[in-house]
Amino acid sequence: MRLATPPLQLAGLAAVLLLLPLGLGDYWSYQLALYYLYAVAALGIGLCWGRAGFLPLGQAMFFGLSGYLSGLALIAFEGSVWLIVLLPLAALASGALAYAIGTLVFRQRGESGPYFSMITLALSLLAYQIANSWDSVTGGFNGLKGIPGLPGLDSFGAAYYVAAAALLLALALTTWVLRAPLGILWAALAQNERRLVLFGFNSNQLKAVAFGLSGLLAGIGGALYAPQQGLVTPQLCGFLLSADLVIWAAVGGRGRMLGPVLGAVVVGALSSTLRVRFQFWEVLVAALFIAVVLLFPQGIVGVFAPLERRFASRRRRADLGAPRRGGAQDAARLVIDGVSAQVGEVKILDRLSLAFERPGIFCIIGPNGAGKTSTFNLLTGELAAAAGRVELDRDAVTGIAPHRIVRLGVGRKFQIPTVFTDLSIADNLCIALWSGRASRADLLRPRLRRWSSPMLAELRQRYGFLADATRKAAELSHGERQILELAMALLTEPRLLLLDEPCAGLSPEETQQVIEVIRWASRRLGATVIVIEHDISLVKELAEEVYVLHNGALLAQGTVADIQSNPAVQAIYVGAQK
Amino acid sequence: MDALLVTQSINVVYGIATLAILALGLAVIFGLLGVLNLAHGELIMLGAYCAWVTQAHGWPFLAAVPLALAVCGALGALVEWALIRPLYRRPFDTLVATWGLSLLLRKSVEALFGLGYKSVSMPLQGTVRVLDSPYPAYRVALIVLSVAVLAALILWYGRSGTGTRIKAMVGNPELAQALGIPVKRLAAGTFVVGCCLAGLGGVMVAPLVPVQPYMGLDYILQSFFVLVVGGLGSVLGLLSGAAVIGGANGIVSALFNATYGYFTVLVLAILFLWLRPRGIYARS
Amino acid sequence: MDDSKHIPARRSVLRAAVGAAALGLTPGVLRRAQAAEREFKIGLFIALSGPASLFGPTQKACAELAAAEINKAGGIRGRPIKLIPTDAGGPPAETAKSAIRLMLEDKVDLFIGSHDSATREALVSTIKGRVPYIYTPVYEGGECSFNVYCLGETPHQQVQPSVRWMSKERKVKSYYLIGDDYVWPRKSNEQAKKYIAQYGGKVLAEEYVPFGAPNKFEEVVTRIKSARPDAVLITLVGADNVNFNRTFAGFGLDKDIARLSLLLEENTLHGIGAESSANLYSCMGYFANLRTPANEKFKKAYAAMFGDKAPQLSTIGVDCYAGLNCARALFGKAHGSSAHALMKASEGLRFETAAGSVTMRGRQVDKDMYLAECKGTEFDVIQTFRNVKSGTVCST
Amino acid sequence: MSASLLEFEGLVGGYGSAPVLRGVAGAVAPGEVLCVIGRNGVGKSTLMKLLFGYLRCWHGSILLRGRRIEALEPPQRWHLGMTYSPQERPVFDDLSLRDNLTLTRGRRDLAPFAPYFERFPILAQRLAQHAGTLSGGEKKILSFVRALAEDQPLVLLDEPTEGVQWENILHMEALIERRKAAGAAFIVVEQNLAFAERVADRYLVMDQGRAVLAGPRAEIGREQLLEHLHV
Repeated sequence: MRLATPPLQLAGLAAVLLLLPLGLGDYWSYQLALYYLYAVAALGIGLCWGRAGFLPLGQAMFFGLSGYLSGLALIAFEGSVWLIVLLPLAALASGALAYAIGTLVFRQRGESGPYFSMITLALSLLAYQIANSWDSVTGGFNGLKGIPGLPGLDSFGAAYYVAAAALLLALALTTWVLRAPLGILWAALAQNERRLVLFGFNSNQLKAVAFGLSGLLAGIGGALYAPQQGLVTPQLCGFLLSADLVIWAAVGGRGRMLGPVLGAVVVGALSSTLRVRFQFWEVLVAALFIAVVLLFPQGIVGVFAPLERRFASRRRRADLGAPRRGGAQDAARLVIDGVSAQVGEVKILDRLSLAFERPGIFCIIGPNGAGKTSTFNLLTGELAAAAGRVELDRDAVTGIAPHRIVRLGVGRKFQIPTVFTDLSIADNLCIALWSGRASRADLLRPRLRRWSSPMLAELRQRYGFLADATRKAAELSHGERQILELAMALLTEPRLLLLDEPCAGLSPEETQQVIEVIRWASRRLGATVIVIEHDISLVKELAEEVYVLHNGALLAQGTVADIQSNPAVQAIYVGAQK
Repeated sequence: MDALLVTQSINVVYGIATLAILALGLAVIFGLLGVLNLAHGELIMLGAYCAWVTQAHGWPFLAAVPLALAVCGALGALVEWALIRPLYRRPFDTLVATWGLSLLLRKSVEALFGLGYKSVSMPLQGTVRVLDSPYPAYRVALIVLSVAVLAALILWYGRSGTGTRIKAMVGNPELAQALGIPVKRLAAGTFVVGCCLAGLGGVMVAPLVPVQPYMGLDYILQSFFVLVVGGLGSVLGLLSGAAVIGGANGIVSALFNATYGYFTVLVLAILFLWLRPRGIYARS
Repeated sequence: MDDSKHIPARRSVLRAAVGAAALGLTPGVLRRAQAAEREFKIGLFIALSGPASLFGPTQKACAELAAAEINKAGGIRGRPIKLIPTDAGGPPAETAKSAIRLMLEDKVDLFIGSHDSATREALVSTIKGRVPYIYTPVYEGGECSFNVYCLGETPHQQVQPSVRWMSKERKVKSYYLIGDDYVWPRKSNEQAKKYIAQYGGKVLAEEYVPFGAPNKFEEVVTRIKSARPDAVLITLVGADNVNFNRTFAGFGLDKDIARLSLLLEENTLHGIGAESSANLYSCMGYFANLRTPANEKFKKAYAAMFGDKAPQLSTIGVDCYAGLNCARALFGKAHGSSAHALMKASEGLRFETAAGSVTMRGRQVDKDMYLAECKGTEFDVIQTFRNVKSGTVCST
Repeated sequence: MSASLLEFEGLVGGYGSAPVLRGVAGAVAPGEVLCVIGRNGVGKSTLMKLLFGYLRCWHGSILLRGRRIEALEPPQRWHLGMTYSPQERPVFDDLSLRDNLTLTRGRRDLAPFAPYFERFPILAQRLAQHAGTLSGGEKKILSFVRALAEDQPLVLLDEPTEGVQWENILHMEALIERRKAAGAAFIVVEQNLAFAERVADRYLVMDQGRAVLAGPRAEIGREQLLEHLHV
């Protein structure tokens, strides 16, 4: 899905928002102003849920927090210029809190499923009770009253433009972030977190940032709500507003930027119009809501997705050269020394020792359950070693987080191609390019999506389809996906490249192409390439040296010829016999 | 003082028992099927209304049980077919859809019976002496009944063929199919049973609480917390969860006040969700 | 700040039209915008959604009854009343929003509200006195905002006479205070503690439960049991009130400990049920089976208008009846409709409520209060306290 | 071939967008063992999943006793007389051995298992134990016994000998013979050539998603097999 809205559309929207009040009376301006603020908060939910793939259920907590803070500030410093600083600070406080919560929860176990949602929900209930009980500060149940409006801006018209401006700001902010690498990484994260980690990105931090940003957006809404309404009550932190925000995001369409906004304004306005007309308006809202979840998971806006694609720009802007990846450049020296590991009851690595001290292509073969893929998992830090140690360039890497190990220059390709199917080919390739090259600040620069590297150019030469910018990875054939993922693995310019059955499920022609690429890449990168392969004919073509694993240990090692003449190897392939 | 201590301890036990019985339905639906059913509270509410309806017709209290089972069972079957199955393996969408459902149920009941509090009179009046201090008879009965129901469930789930098949389905659905177990139908059945248990819980608490359309909201979160704290997929988990949540709430409320009790529950829930998501008694 | 003043009506109509078109609404908006200025429009805030909407039907019915009577008698300043019932059961911001609509689009002449205090605060800070606002239900007292008039029972009115009666007649020496944790119970208990001390009683404990949380009362009741008070003063509301009293009786305390509840009306009592209502008292400004001529007359008219399907009468509902009568008297007495004229006129204003006629002093109401003992699910009024002061006096 | 119990042809299928089988045909008759042989990733397990209905086949037909079954769910296929022992997660880890064995039976008595317990006494000793506590090989044995003891006319075994000690492999062979004698048909995916050579009546050799060699054991020698296993 193309989630980001180009600046042009944003400008158009701005024009609409500016002109709307002329068409509507003050009341509608006022009403819209309120829902714009809710929309800003709902936008944050769309960001987390539709983009980064986790659902916050307690956003009202952040809305309320900054609501109270800005309310207190407005009362304490009525009319002072300091408000220009204090109100943004109130919004930032919510963002900071969200980021802190996100960091804590995600770091724990990367939990971002329903349990995370439950945590945020429980937190908002807590916030509600605190706001309710802490009379001295919050004014208790009756709320914080007598909050003055923004100096000189408290007429309905002015209030409308303040809210509209906030909404546009929020939209601009999200547009920008979603078009920047950060947004792409979030989308990738939602599709296949593990894969992203193996490109060297700290997925938990990415999620925390998303949550923090959603908190900031809710904060902006709350900070302006206080002066607009002149009153902040505990309900503002409570469950019902949280639920409403989610409903609006879902109905409007969480996946696209305008979705939550549309949801908040349309559904919000609809229900407030209905509530005066007939008693059971909530039934309609609930029904509409269930219907959308069942029939249009992408919400109202999702219905227009096809149009959106039609207008998607096909032209590719001029490439920018990506910097060289940092750190050591020479081939990695890898030593696995007496490593044992097990999953549950089963021992999958049994005092395994391997060493790859020079660049070149090495093959690992062995029957099922020999521990081949487990060895790769061990190298990328996903499988914890119970005993023994793993050294990369003489440094122990046992017990280091996967994304850190990858940043040392380890690239990996899975047996089943795991590209980010919902992203365009270009974005897939970019993610690989950013790996190990992009700084944190870089992740906010949209132009990084035009990055290219000499290797990418050459790969595009070899495989035309890689140059097709807008085509989605989902539309690729199995073979093309294998190639794409291989290309992605190569673009990180790793010093240690791990390929797990790169030719699985490929036609003979495709297989030949892949073989060539691997040879070419190993020469070009001067890297250590380790390939898991069953097809001895391919092993013959590729490997300088072959390692045979059996029952989690090294059974034999040598040239293909040695291996084939080795009776022990024969035995395990032909079958157990005495 | 001594009598106070005794009664307060019974209160804690009572709190745990009610929590367990009210969370039971969700324990089946969320614990076994992994379905986040936010309409659980409304099923309890329906059960309670069944109790009131039977009373309004002058039928005996126990007549509410079959009625509740029928109502909640039928509803459960419908919901499973219309909402749960299409959204299988889409936890967030299930969450959101069942929230919509709960809204729908609340308003429908409101349309049917109005918002007024319905009071269901106690089937058992007066008090009985427990450890020679008087305690309300019906509450004692409820404790006993909860224990009985849970015990029965442990036995049935542990011994019966169906219980074993459910375990098999939960543990390894693919293999279960290889043994000819109709996983889809079994899952649907399990969901319906969960709904019926929720309804049963509603009947049991009906005489103790104000019966009105919004009552479900009080139970849904508590039930989730109980399961999360206790750990999914086992009656033991359910009990330990109820023990921690109900116990903490009861003890803190007894020692300090209800506000602190409520805070404790929320904080406990958050800590478990965060630090020990598999709960006290995690399924292997 | 309301710039629609400065532009000719035609254009504002035009705007409304465009607006309506833009939002695809029925021309209803349009018609309301150009509606005849003759009607005396009252924005009536009552709970149509949410838990409080339990009172909605009664509130609406009583307001309609009053409107019918007044219109029959020539309306307010010769203008027929038009009620615009509006939901106040949602979040305060929603209600405030409706208030803006009523001011800008419907150009209402008056607001009458029956809802919780948080919503009142929201309305007060939205209306800012531009339109008179009559707040009818029982509340915590002390509301003195510009151009706002309160009719409901205040803690002072409920507590002072009832506590005195309890101490004198029931020889109650020790009290246990239990309430929901928000402003009304706390204010009420402040008053209670004052008078309990004054009449030589003592407060054994003051306890609050979280407002809006799933509360259970076994622990509280057990504590009360061991504290052995002569009476419990209850400032719990709604479901909590029902829940507590059922638990209290369940533990068999109802025999020897009296209960005085400060927000106990017919609906709540039905929830508590006959088996749990022994030894339970309520002190309010109105009970459905009050035997005053005014109430007999009121109930006859009510029944005549709504038949036997009429929603249950209770204090919170019938206060809306008083609200409209108050409006009529106020506009009848005042010269002009300016806030100052109205506030000036309000002092000493007399008007009819369902229970009888009352006097407004300092924009609050001095009224007769009634103490009732629960008999099953009925109230038996056992004592009347004449013309009790509200205890709040606002500038006029 | 006319008497075949199960026939399949032109099978194409796989995961998501990736075709793993690119047109496979074969058949097995009562009292016959069909061994499916090939390297990893050539589609052997995928074939089994297609035959038992876990994966929908994109093209091709599967006939059981002449009846088309490719539209049926796995449980329905079981009720038509097929059973299956998967390569991965072959048992219910959180059930006892007894429950694992008696799950599909109304009664829980173990009489029918006597001949199996003779060969694998370890199962009889650990009946009360959770299957999760067994080693990989022991799980395979448990799953194997469960599948055979169901007395279904058609048994699908995916790598039954993986991680199993060789003397137990011999027991497996004997038990398969016993069921063959009773007229049961088997489709066995196997990497262990020695085992395959002893139990197979027919071979189906696969490479890159296609059947590259098929026929009676007598006609296909080890060299040909090894050539396709590339060892």
